[in-house]
Amino acid sequence: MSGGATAAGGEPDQKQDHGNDHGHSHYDSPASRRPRSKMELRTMALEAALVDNDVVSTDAIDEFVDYLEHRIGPHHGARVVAKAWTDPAFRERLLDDGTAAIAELGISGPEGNVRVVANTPEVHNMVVCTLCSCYPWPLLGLPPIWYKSFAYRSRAVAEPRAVLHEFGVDLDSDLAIRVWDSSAEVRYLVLPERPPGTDALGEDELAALVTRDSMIGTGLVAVSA
Amino acid sequence: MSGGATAAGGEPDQKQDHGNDHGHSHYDSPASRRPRSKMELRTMALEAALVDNDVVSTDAIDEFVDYLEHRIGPHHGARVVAKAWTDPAFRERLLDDGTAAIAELGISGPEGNVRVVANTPEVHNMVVCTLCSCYPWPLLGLPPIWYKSFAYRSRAVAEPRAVLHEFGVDLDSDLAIRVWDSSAEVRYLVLPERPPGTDALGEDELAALVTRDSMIGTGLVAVSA
Amino acid sequence: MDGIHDMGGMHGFGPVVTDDGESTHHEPWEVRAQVITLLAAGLSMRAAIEALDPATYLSSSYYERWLRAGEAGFVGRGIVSEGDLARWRDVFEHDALAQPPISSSPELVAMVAGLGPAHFEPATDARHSAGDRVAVRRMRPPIHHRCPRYVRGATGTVERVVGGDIVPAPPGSDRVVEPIYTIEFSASELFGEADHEQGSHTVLIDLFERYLEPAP
Amino acid sequence: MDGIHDMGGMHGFGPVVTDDGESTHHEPWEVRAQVITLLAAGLSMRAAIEALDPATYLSSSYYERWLRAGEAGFVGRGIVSEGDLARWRDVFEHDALAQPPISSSPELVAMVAGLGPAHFEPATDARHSAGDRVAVRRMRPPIHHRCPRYVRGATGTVERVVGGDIVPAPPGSDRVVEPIYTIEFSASELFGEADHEQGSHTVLIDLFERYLEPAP
Repeated sequence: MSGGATAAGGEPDQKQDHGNDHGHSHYDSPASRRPRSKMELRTMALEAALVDNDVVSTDAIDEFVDYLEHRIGPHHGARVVAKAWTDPAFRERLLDDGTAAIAELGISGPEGNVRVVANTPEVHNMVVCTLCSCYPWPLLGLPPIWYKSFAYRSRAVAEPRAVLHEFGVDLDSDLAIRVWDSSAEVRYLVLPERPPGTDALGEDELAALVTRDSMIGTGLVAVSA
Repeated sequence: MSGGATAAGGEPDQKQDHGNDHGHSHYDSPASRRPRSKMELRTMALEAALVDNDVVSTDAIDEFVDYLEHRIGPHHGARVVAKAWTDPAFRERLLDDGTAAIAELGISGPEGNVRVVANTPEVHNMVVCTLCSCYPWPLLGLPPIWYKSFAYRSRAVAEPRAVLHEFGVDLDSDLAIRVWDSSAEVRYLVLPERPPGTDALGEDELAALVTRDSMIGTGLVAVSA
Repeated sequence: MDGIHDMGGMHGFGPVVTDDGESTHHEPWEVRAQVITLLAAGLSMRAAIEALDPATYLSSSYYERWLRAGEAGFVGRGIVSEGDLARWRDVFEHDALAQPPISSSPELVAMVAGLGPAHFEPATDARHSAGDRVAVRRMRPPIHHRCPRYVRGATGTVERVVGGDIVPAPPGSDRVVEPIYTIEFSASELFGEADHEQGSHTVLIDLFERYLEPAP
Repeated sequence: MDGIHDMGGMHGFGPVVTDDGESTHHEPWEVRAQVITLLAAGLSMRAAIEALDPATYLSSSYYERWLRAGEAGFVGRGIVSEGDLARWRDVFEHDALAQPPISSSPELVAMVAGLGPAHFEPATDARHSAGDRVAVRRMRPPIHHRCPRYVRGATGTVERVVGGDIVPAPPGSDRVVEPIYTIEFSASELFGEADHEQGSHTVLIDLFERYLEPAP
């Protein structure tokens, strides 16, 4: 058994429905289906007051939101992984100095002081931030909701196998698991193992196989059937 | 500084108004000023369902509630303290086996396996239950709201002097403090120091000086001016 | 379980608000809720209260936690049904004169009247003695227990051998009696050198033998 | 501070719900709330989020915590007033067409565009080396820090000397740079022998030198 029985409640993020309709409007437009939520109104008010007081500027907010939502994401991490699979010298540089190696591919930015840890037949790596939500933005974008959940944050360091089982990953009991808790300014990326039977694939085809979860360590890379 | 700054919220118990109008009705009567609260309705429903299913009986509930609300309380503890102040042999028996000694005065009951710890000029004692709300019912009745608060439960073991300061008690820094965390079935009572200038007082007059807080260790016994 | 109830040493809960300092509860239903759940649960509600969702635990008042844990526990054990509770709530919500049914049980009244203090068995086989140095095991028990996190891994001194008592265990477990010890820890051992506290203190806590090991 | 945010190893939060597994947020305002508070706070919001009332922390969604901490922090520092916020909320509540005012700051845009990864300074004076056995101090820092409770008092091995970085400290404190180490702990050292886990694991965590002492 895992986290113990709970009665009622549940985590705020995990119990909501979400339409995931990220448009380009900053806030829901008046024409949108649902009325502005209380938290949306409060966000608008905070933005308005801070802009009004010249603490922040609209264009800087827009620039940062656009960067986070549209210019970074797991496709960057997947490119790095695919290159490491096909270029042994790059792989070596990547494991030695992640930040410098990803910069070779033009990948850099805030939350981008990166250490890459490689899965092997003997070792599986998995990343968590128990204290907040530290995550390698330039390589993976914003963290998924579950990564920021209390359930993942509390359990990953203590019972990684039970957590992995909930992701559909069941590892051999003799495989060593290393759980990396990102408590300082290093951000961790897992270099998953290259699946067998992919010798004929090129870098782009390989990158298409690499899932976000496999670079957090809650998934493995598989060849799609 | 004590428990760190907090923003918004606050503890549920600590932020409510409470009229403290404990009448003899089990629930607020229809004639009472305010409508039944949601939790009151739920309590009534739980009682009704459990009585209906023969799990509990009304008279047993009434008996237990009456015992807790009207037949125990700090006046029992005060009697014990006053006797210990005036009867050295009783004091010795009390510190040696609290449960047996209070039974001499006819005091006994659930949550009544008691150890009495004596304040001295060198040592101050203070009682908490960090995990829930353990408390010597037969001697002190039900615990006060603050004893069950998250603030008291979290801070008493780590920063007793800061907590005592909030109770208006400032102890010399060379006084040793012993904080008793009631984690098993022993219930702790503090035997406060007898205040000076009370040699002429009898047991009943002494008992009238003994406050509940002094028997928890968050107060001292003083002679009223 | 190492749940939200285990808050010894935590920051963030603010000052201790004593109000009038004397109140034990806010409203008449509260003690009744505690008594109802105590009686129906067979006098142990700790595990059920600790199993409340942590956000619910923190945002509920003390007696509300008893009520919620009682509802969840009794429904879970099939003693009452969600339907029973919903039906009765509806009754009381819509009829201001309605009261719960009244029943009598001399046996249950006698049981309540006969409740006495906990008794310990002799701790004849106690492994440690007063004065011994012991350490609290580092652990993370998934079941109900009485060993708070703030003493884990800390070294203290046996102040007293209390006696033998039944180790908390899930329903249906074998009855195991084990010695309990009062262990005294220095505050600096538990929490480091606290520059914000003027003067030192010790913490004394009663722990089952299984939570302890000889000091390293 | 040892607050509610420090939840590594705790029980009670249930299973990890992954939904579609890919969503990073629920609604469009959420990332914007994070960005607004990050920019206005000068890019560090951790201390403010940790200082939220614990019940609020647990009952708020992730981005709601950013918003609430931003509001409380900026009002506390006098950057905006409660009155400002109330007035604007009223505007947006009653006028479905209203939007926040629009402003431009080439300097701030350039700052955002120029944001890069954190850099470490050389850890020339590091007290420990890879392979050393070290223990995490038992402590209870009242200020913001990055040393979770689940490693306190535990003994581990230095896996790597990461570099020097600025020790977290309250605003106005002197800038202190100190070595950071990646420390590897066995799960059994941290959490005891967990009979419910099939197979062992280790936990690696980056800790400032001040959190460590030589192994006993």
